Amino acid sequence: MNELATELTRRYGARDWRDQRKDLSSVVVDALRIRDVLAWLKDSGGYRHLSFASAVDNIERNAFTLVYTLRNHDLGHSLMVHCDIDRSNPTVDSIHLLWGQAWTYQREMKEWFGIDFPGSPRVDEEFVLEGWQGPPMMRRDFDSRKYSDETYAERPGRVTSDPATHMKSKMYPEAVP
Amino acid sequence: MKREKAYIIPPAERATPDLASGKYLVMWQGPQHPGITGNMSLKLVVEGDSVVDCETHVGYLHRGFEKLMESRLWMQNFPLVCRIAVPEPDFNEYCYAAALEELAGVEVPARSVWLRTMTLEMIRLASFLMWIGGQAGAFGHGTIAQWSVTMRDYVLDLFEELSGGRIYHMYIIPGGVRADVPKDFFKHLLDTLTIIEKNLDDIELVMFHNVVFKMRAEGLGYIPKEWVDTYGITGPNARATGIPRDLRKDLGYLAYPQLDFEPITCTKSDAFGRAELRLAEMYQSINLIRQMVDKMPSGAIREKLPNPLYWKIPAGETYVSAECTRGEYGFYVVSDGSDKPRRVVVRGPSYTHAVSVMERLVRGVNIADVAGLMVSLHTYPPEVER
Amino acid sequence: MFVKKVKPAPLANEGLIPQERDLFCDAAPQEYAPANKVVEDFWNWARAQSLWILGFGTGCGAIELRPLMTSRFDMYRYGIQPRPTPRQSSVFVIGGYASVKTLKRIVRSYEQMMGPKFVVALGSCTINGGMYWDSYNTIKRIDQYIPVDVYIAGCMPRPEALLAGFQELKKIIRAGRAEGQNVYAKNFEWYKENQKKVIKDWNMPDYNW
Amino acid sequence: MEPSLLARIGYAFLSLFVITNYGLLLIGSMARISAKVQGRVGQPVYQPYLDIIKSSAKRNSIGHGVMFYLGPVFRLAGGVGTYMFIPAVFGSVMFRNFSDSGDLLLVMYFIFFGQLGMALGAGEGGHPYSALGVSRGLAQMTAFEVPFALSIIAVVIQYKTLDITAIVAAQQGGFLNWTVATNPLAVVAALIAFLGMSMHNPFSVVIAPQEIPIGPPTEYQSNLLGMLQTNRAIFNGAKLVLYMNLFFGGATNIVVMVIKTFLIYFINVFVGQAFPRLRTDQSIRFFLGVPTLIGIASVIIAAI
Repeated sequence: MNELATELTRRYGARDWRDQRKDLSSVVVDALRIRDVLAWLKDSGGYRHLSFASAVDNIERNAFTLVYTLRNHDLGHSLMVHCDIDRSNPTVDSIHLLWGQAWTYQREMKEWFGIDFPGSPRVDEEFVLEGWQGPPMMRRDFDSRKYSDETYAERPGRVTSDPATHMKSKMYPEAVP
Repeated sequence: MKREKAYIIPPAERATPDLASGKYLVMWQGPQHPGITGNMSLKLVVEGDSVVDCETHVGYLHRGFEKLMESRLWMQNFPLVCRIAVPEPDFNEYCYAAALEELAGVEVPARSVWLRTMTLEMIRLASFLMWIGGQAGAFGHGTIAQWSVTMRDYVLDLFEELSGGRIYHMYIIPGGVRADVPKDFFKHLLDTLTIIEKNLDDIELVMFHNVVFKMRAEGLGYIPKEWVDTYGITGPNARATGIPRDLRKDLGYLAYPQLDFEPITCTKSDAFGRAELRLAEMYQSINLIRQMVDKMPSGAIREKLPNPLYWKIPAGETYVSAECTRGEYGFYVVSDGSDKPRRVVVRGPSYTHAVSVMERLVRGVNIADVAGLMVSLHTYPPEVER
Repeated sequence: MFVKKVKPAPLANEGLIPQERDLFCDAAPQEYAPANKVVEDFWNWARAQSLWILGFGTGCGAIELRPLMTSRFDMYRYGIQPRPTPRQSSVFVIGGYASVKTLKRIVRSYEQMMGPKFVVALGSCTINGGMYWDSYNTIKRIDQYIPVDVYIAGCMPRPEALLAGFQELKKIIRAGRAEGQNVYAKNFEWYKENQKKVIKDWNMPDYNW
Repeated sequence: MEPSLLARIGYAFLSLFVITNYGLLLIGSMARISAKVQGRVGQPVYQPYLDIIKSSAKRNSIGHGVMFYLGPVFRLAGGVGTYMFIPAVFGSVMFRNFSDSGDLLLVMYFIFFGQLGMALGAGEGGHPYSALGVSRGLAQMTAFEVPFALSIIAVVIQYKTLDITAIVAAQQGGFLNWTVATNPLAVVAALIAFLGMSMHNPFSVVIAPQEIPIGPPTEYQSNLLGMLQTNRAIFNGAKLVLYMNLFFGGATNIVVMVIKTFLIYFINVFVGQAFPRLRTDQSIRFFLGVPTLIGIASVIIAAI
């Protein structure tokens, strides 16, 4: 694996190579070069299978971390390629020409996070939601419970309690005042 | 890339038919349609009796699991994950539990590993049994469905005996399994396997030696070998093209390295070949379960975990995948060191099969075959939408 | 036959584009008075004995319908059978949680069914949201949007529970208390208001038959 | 002595009533038998009655124009007309219907009249599934017409008459006089066509729930559907009686009629439970293949 790490670093300035398991590693590259990295990994690196592509909302760093998980079935090794993009203006190169299913993931990310992939087919269409008017709901600052309480009528009589205090009161009644 | 671009036709670059010409009919198949798997819909553009273009519409089952998990404790998420893929909850449970154990550095006892493997194989068998009923039903052979779904029910009875749950078992928990096998469980298991094997022989006789089924299934939905990588096809759909790619062998997770089996491949990768391959995998699952019953070690079944209410998992990320009946089932879990997950991504195999591959394969197919093609790809919409 | 002879005001169908509006009906549903006691009892007996389920698996509950209609729990014994088109089916089985996108189809399919029509709601998620109580995409109680006759609690309800629920539905029908169609017609505005509050993009007729 | 016209009309209604109930019970019992094949108990035998009552007891119904309403009416007329000109029981005054005033050609015309009317009505329904089902149904009908017509021609050539009563009369006197013994090829061709005519597997793609739900009757509901169900019973009975008369020596009393028609209808279920369904093009190719050749051979045999 190390020669691949050095190769990636030499070619694309990849950093933070980390071996999670013997068959799983992760690496970070620049968002601008993500498509080149993936294309090289696919055509020359032998990582021809795209397991999934998704994003993580790191709201503290004001960044979306995209993760593309590729698998090299000959080596039996998976590689998670990360890249950080600006949260205020999320735009990444589309990889829908590299993998036939990538456009679906990009559609999903566009709808769930608001990350734009220029040129990706049907990327602006609704994917799983319909008539959604709130913000992209997978962002950390979207409160699902608040939205649900405001939107959907609830049947009276449902109580929701904090598990810790509830179990305390059940198991150690004397401990709870 | 140039070489493989030929196999990737993004929807935008397709030759979209001129709907205004009045030559085509736009027809929705689903969501209210018996010939659709689960709850999704296909927007078909048909000319005469053959499909010209297709758009898949998913999302009717979207519950926002990944969002809900971010607001629940690590252990509170546990009843949630098994609801993602209804016919095979155990793969969700295993992937989630394994990811947690890997992040938290928990070692599970040997017996629980074997019990997990046995559970996964049992649910594989159950799901395949349900699938073969659907495949026969999509071609109008109700008798097979009646038999095989009943056989699946017997497997579900075993699950009920094992875990108390019929559909959602919640048996594989982080740190091991929830309970040890009850008395006489292995005996019941072996008896049921014998019954199912006998029934599978009948099904093979009635279904696979049936000239009408051959006429319908042969040549339907042919997947060339080159698509496997470009479309991310996994599981039986990939093995049917002749590529021996089985995560149980490649990853060697759980107790599979100690078991004796070979990935089953097939040369003709049309609906009929895939059906044959899945039938062979059913026999393989039965064989594996029998092996496991013989080799099942004894000992503890669960590792002591910290108080789940205050269980903080060290920061990190991992991707755990397993070979379910449809292909690579994976969980990508990110922890930021708190008592709640930062992000959980579910990678369902149907994500590829039901959307991209379906849209690509369905063009040129007779309308009457759309349902059969959909089932032969073995798709479950819930894991597309989560 | 009708309860109120006066024709209600035509619906606006604002969701549709103008050239489509006249393609759909603009009349609100009407209440139907039951026939005289003896005839209605006989009809209710027949209705209870032949329940045709609409083949629409709206949620995970659909997974238990398949064992129900196959040879282990054979629901044909009780005169229950699946039917592929809403026009001919009389029972709508809401299989668990309903996301907003599905609710739209549920409402439309329900309105297309011919009365008297009955609704059986499976699972805790149709009763009070179940474990999706804080989800942004699933409704919490289905009876805000369509009238429900029988709830079957559990996640998932077992096939035995489903059979018991259907027997309960039969009791209700025989007693003549399954008047969901009339309830829907009477509180039509209220139901529409609830539906439109949830379904943000209302691009279908206000009442499709 | 010859009964008066009024009496004959009364007899005709009686015999229609009998054949309706018989057809309904036949459908119910066959559903039960196929349930046994599938390892189930199956619906009650009287379930078709309940379904018809339920469908007629619906409170509202949707119309799509005049033709939409006329579709089931034509279908019912086709079924009743088919039955009215066939002698249900040979030699019986009560169950001979109006067989002496109509012949085989009229009966064949009625068999297809119903389906054409249904096609018109279902097309009026405006549902795309109905249109697809209609196109499939008509295509398949034209296909299984060929072997059916050929076998009928063979029978007509053999007995040198178009009068069904005469054909039955010619078959009396033992099994060896039946058409199934004298010209078996015609019977084979006709029975294969019968599978397609009665829309059981493998020729049920017209009303297939999975492939297209559920074909022509997609839009039909409440009392129109009840009419279609009633007609299904009558039409089945009429076709069975026709086959019994043409090929299996007719029946001299009602019990023989019941036994023979039950056995003929059982062939459908027997085949239908063992096969998936064919696509439309495949079934057309099938009907125009071997069955047609068998039919031609039967005609030749009958001619020489």
